Amino acid sequence: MNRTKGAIRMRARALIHVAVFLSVGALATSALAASADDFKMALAKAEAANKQAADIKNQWTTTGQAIAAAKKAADAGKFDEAVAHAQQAEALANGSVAQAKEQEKLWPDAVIR
Amino acid sequence: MASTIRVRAIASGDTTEVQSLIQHPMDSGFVKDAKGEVIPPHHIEVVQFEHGGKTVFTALWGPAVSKDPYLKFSFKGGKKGDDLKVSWVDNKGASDSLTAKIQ
Amino acid sequence: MLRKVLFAVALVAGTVQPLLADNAVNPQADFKAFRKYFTERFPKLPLNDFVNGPYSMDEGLRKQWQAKEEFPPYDFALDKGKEMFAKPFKNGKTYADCFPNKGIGVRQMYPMFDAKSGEVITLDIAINECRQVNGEAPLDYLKDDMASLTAYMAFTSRGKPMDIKILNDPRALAAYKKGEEYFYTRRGQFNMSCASCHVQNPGNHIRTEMLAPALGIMNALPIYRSEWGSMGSTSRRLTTCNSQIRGVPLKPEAEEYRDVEYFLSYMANGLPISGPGARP
Amino acid sequence: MNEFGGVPDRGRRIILKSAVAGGLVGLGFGSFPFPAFANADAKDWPADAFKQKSEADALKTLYGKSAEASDKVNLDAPEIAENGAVVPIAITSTLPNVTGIAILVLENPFTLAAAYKIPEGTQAAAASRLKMAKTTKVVAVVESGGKLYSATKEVKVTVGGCGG
Repeated sequence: MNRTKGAIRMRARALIHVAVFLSVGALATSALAASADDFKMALAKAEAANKQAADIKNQWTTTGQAIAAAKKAADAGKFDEAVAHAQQAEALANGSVAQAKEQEKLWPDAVIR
Repeated sequence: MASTIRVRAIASGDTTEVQSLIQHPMDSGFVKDAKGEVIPPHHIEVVQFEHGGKTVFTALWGPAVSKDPYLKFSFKGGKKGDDLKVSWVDNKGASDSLTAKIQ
Repeated sequence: MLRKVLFAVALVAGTVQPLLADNAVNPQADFKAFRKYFTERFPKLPLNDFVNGPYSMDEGLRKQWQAKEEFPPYDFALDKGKEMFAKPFKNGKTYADCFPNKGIGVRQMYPMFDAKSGEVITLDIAINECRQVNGEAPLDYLKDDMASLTAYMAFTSRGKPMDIKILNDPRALAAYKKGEEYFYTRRGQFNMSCASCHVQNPGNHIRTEMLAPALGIMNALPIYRSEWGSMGSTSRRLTTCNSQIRGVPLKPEAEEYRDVEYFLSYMANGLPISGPGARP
Repeated sequence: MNEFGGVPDRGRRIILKSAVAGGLVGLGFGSFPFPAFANADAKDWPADAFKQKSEADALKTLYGKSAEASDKVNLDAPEIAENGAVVPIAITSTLPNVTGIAILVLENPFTLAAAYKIPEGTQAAAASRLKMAKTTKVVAVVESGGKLYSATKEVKVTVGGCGG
């Protein structure tokens, strides 16, 4: 009865993903090696954005994971990688904040009337 | 402490239907814990049911039997009020037993 | 039969008087639309069957569930809950002293709006308040003990129609509205709301799991999941829902969770308590 | 010698036996100097049979023979398991003189899941719940009149029961 095979199609937030890939890609091709200071700055930005998401109770789990990966890479002295992860985390956190703001207006459209 | 064994034995006509549930982790030995370490196998090996001085059912279980294992079987004989004894032993030597009344 | 149930439900819903100042909050109208949506989407499903979640949606799953219900694996949790419920606190009092009808057959009244605190009180919160009043440490909302206790209390309430009151109190209506907002708001990296799964896709698979309809979804809680191999509380279910869509869960029994439980339980008014439920 | 002909692991068995004996005293068995019947005994467990990784080897170790398909063995298993951790399986048979039932889950790390000894007077039927790692053939084997008969069914497992 009523069994449909299709799984739910996730409506991927294409823009955010593009942004994430661009930032990671840009760094990978960058010839200049990142320093510990670069990492600290990138991390501070990511954490600030994630704090904003926390304040509106809309953090994504992947943001925290990217921050953890950034710290781990920095601990191993891999600052290029660390900065890339931190930038990814910032993009994810910004995405979650944007999502919450957008949803404030959009959620009533989904209500069963 | 409460028994690890639950048993329901119901006589109907000349047959007694037995259902049991035993509280046991039945760890397969293939699952890792939160730290990524393999949880060693820990499972019941033998379950025995006795009625009127006779073994009426013996189950031999490997690690593929589910957690808190369930069992159902039926035997001829057994009246309301008779004793049905259930006992089990696991691969670490732990054991438990219970005598239940047939309903 | 269906009409009778609907009529009874309408009576329950009749206790609500929408806040006149704000026409946007109208639980009665929401209730009607919600019920209409699900009964039209699943016209052959008896109304009382919605509370059985995925087992109401698929014959193969239903058969496995029925086989397990012959001697459900949650029997041990249920007995533990019964024991906990009866065991006196250090001061000699028991849970029975904290609840209407001595705590037996009361699951359908929760969550309830507490006019004193102005907040929604779930059964789990009421249990911990009872403990604290009697000088006991609260139980962890995510752990087995809480789930066992609520499982027993739900078990004594099986079959009773959900009976949630939205008081004519602006704070109650605000909590209801916040619950509705939480339910329909998309979140997590997957950008999904509770409704994405449980309104738009009940009966469909997400990865390997069959989604339950939102109508009556709270009536089965707490639930024993085969996946967990144990009984899990409402908090455990809600927090895992969040992490599954890659959202950081809120604190157990956070205001938003209590409000969404209030909203969903009100939508299920008249449907029977089926908890403790079993789920894949 | 256990009746399945499996060769038990001696050293291990002695440890288990003493542990079991200790357990019995703990359960107050001391008040029955002449117990009417013994409790479940780990020495009955066919350790080797439970180590086998194929249907043929498991049956050979357990019963010393192989099975032939029979429509008198009825295996009730779901087509799609709701969760591989708990799959209800029921076996019944109309064969006469049934002395044993075994359940094999072919894709599990070890093939043999459970074996049941059916004494005279007990029906040729057993229901239980099993773990399955992935989509697998399940084989029900019934020992009747000294021969083995089997029924096979595929169970689709989408959520494996061994991943934790």
